[in-house]
Amino acid sequence: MASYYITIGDKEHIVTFQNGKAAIDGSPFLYQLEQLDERSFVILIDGRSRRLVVARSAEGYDVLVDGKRVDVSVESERARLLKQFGGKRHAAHTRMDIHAPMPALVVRVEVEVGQDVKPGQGLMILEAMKMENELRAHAEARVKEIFVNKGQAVEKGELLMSLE
Amino acid sequence: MASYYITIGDKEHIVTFQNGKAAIDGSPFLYQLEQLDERSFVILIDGRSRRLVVARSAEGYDVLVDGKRVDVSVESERARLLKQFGGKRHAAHTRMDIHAPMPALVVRVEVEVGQDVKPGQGLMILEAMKMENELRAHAEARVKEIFVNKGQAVEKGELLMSLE
Amino acid sequence: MKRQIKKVLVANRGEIAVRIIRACHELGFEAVAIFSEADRRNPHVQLADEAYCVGRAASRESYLAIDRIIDVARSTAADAIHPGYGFLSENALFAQKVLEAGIIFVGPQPASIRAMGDKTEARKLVSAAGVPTVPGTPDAVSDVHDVQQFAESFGYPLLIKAAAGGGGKGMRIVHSAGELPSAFDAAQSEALSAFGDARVYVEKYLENPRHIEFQILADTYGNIVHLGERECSIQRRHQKVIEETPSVILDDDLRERMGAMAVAAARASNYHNAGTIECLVDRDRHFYFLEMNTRLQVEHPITELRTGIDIVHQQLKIAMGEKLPFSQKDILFRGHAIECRIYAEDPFNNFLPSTGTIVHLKPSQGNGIREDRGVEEGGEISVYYDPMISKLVAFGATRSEAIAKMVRALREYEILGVRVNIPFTLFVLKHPKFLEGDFDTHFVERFFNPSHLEVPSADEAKAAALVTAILESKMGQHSMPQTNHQSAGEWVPSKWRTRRSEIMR
Amino acid sequence: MKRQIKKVLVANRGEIAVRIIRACHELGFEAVAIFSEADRRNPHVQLADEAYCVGRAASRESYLAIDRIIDVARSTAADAIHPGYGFLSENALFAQKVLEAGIIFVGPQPASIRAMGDKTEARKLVSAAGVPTVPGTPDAVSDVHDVQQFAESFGYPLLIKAAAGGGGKGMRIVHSAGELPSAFDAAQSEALSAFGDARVYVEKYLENPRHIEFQILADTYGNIVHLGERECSIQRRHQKVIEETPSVILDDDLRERMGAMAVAAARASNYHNAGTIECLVDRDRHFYFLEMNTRLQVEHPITELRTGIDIVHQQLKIAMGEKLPFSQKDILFRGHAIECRIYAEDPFNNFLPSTGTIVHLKPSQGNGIREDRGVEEGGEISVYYDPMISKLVAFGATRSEAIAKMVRALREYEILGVRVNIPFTLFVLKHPKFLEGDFDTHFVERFFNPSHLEVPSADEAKAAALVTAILESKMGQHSMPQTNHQSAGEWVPSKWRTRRSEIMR
Repeated sequence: MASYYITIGDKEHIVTFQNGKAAIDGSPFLYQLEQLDERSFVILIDGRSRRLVVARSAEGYDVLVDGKRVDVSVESERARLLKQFGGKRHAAHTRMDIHAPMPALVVRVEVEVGQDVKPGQGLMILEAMKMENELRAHAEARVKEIFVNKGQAVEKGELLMSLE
Repeated sequence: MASYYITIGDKEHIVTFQNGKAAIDGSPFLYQLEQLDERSFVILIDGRSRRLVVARSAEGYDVLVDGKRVDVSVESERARLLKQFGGKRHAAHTRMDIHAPMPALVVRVEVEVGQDVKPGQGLMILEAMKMENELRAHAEARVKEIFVNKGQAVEKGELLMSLE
Repeated sequence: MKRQIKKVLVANRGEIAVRIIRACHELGFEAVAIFSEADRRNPHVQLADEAYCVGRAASRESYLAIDRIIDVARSTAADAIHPGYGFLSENALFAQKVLEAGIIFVGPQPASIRAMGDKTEARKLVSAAGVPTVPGTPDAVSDVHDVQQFAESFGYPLLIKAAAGGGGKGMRIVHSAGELPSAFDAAQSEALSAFGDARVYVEKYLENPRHIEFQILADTYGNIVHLGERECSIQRRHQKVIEETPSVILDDDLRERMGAMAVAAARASNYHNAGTIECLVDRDRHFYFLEMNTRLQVEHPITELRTGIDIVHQQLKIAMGEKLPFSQKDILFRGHAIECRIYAEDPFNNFLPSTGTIVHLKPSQGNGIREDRGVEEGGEISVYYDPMISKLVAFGATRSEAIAKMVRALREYEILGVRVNIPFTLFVLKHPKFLEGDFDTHFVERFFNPSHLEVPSADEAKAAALVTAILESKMGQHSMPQTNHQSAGEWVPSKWRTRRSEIMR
Repeated sequence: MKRQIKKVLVANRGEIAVRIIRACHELGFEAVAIFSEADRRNPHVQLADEAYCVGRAASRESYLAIDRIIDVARSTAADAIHPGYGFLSENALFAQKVLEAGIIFVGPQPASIRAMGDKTEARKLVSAAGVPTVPGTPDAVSDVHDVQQFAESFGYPLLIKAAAGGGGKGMRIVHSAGELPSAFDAAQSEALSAFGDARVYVEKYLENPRHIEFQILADTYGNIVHLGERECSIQRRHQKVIEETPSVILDDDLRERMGAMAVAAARASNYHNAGTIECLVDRDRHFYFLEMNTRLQVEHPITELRTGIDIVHQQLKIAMGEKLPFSQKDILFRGHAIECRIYAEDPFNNFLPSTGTIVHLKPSQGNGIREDRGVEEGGEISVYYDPMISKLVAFGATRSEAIAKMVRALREYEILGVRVNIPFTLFVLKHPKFLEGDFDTHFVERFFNPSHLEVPSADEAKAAALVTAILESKMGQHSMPQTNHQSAGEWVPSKWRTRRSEIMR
């Protein structure tokens, strides 16, 4: 038997496969699945027809179900066990890096190195796609380092600032 | 230098690549090529923009150039040399097999084994997609063997008859 | 009587099933699809809310399996069945059984289907209502002597037609007495094998006629309107290829008279729902009732674009017992619309049907362009069903604007994997006689020759040569999708282009 | 003076370049595309007959590079330039230089662009022609004291606007005297950075107005017609999202009066070609001229569907010196049309702009649906240009039919790779206030909350769970295309959905 822990929104589903049969959250599930191309599927469950399109994303899968988009993250049973034993390691992070969410122009840096910031406080304004967007702190922190200047063009993912 | 013999319709073109430059039929050719996906391209030649879509076919490539379809067959210089030496072998064929061009129903067999047929003479009528289509001889020949009967459903590529 | 629909079973496949499912969703109804084993991946299955397999690929084991289809409707609690066109759409027994199951049939009453289904009876019926018909035998004939007698009165040429069917099956034109016996036999046997009914009837054959039809809508309260004509003279082997509305040969007066005729013909059969009255119009602009199609027509979109009325919406509303929301004078005709049917057939090669996987499909878009399609990239064109891939429709303020938009859209349309008739439709749309509006049902046989088809220019060929050479040199050949279009290269080893046309007609 | 066009340079990109190239092809003209280095793979390059790179990705180095663009037109012997919308379309200097190069500018004369480009001058001009305007400062102001003086006469709220620009840049609403100084400074600095011109003007701010605009066409012989109104009140951050025609608040009388106003405004600037008069309409259905856009408008397709007139065709014909082929009374308004602009932004997440590769795009089709799009599957949504992916347009015989078709089409539309605002447009189209027609430009801020957005049902989520589990178990993960949508997961290690909305506004 193989089990997968699937998280969609704030709900977790357990999908199990055993002897060629599938169950979701313990209820057996009959389906007919046709793969249409590398990412598109049509699935019939109790006669209900649904189109799904699936792409990998950083967190798992980016899925369209009958046109509605959901983020899906999947963990196999094995991965979950490994994580339960080793998961504490990640919690110790204290430094937080702020990266550019998209290629953009730095319009203004609103803080200085060493400054204490509160949750919601503006850190930097970026302009992308003709719109200004403010990056804000989500927790109390101190500005450790600022890597960019006003007027600078930054690439997606570029490190802008680190907090601690 | 690499040369390719490209046949399109009844014209043959020679494309050569040397030192990163291309020439067609001896004339050098400047181009910018962008591949859009696994089969689609946009090419700029002297500012003219063309969209091409390319798929492999039995004979070479099935190509759309600005929406117009052409069959393209390609031979490398090496393949052509090999063929010139060994090409005679194929000419000796005297037997000719007639295969079904598509899944179809045999409506009528118009000839018998041993019968002599002339170019253009009907051999067999197949029905496919609600339409009847006649297979005809393209050269003088004798019917050697018939593998199907009236009323029989045949698969694409199935051997129907051999002539000699 | 009003009766709300909540769920519609669509007893069809392909583009028309997709068309109807969309209309259902727009009206807030759920849609149930049925499919054959060959169609389980098809768009109509994907788009429906529910989908059920009703049998094997062959139509008579699936899309014609009356009891199985009604069973699905019952078990899914569908309150209506829309039959589309073809398949069971003009089968009175099916309509009857649907009604007996307590389900709404989106179409006319079985009696109307029956009345119009027998061509001979239909002519009698509408004649009695004052509708002009082509001179013909009043009843079906089974003896060649009856035909000879008819010929003595009306002369040759004659047309022999199956009493039961349509689409060119069991149809023969007879130009002289000598041809008659063999043509009569052939028509009878073709009618028998196609429809299980050998009866044929005979009529005066009009030379150089135009095929013009009128769309009507009739509610269940006796209100009947026509939505104008469709010019369907561009046919190949009795198969319509290009339709347009309005027709260049109709003026307002003739349109009004033919429209009144269409409404009278519908009224004569106590008709409900959408229907089409097909007519022939001769050189002197006399018109003759040919038959009535008691269903949605393939080419209905051009009427939708010219009138702004969604015919499938109206069908479903009429079926719910709603009154038509407009009268004849409310219908605003505007502009010009053309449809090209894109078939999987090779115009360079005697229109050889082409089957296989569509490895690439990039449709056209843009102002005035509508496409109705029931197959997608990766889909199969199989031998089991109609080879129509798409209906491309163009609207323009004028005929020339509509033609220009259609030509542009056809040039942008890309399909690889099967051969399609797009070059043929371009040939028609650019032909001077078509542009002048001077054509009849013989246009294709009279003017078409494959040598007129457009082929790539020398520069386009060079671009293809360059790109394929680059592919050979750089990419290897493994990542390219391969077409499985059947070419004659598999039958004969060389010179296949020439030979293919010799071998296959 | 008549002058035949043979070749048109399209000085734009994206969907509007595609739209114009298609119109050129339909009229038998060749089309020359220009492109930036970021756009060499884009549809407008593929569709054009010729295409030339004019510079780097940043607009000012490519699509705004006046001299380079005119050089391309000269060297390709283009006899006309169509500027589309945005970029150089309302740049009088560009139009002037095009004319000086002996090339036809498909648009109004430079003097008309100039007259309407300065909002203050434009108001004076149309006021003199009897067109009502919103009370405002007659001239641009540079001193906050002038604004305070204006406020003393007309009261708050006030609107401060950049004299040179549009699109919400340099725009501030001031509700009280206390807010004025900082708002005035901010508007000036934004205007300066956006348009190189710090001048602003001030006007009475109408509360709860509707934004309604009129499309006009004017030939070079003094014939001017209007093609009816467009209701554009559904905006977010001053950006139009959904437009429709007709507006539910216009009756025939008001339409006629506003149409006459639009024609008068165009005539006041000696206007040629297509233009749009934007108005505000208050609760009492008083209307006020806001500005005139001296170019093709993004939302022109809804007018084309309601009138059957191809506006881009008419633009090109007017530019060739042809007379309008219709007068006001020939224009048949019919049905209802709606446009939804599909933007790459995440409505679940404060409309965060979304960039990346479109890994999957399956558009909608069907009766009444038109799509204008300038990017395809595999294309990039980059930071350099407008994030509009598509304009989806629906036509119906009635408003409710048009809305139903649009909802159906939006539900069928599939995009993966970037987040799009489709759920937001569905929210609007299903909102009771929208359905009643009871809304104004504040609709979005008043009624929208991400919690109203539709999310997959429990059954849909289960289907997604099942399919992804099957993929994990059977397929491995290597063959799946990967989205490179930027999610906040790359900034903060966990709980990214919540945090993203905190971090980014």
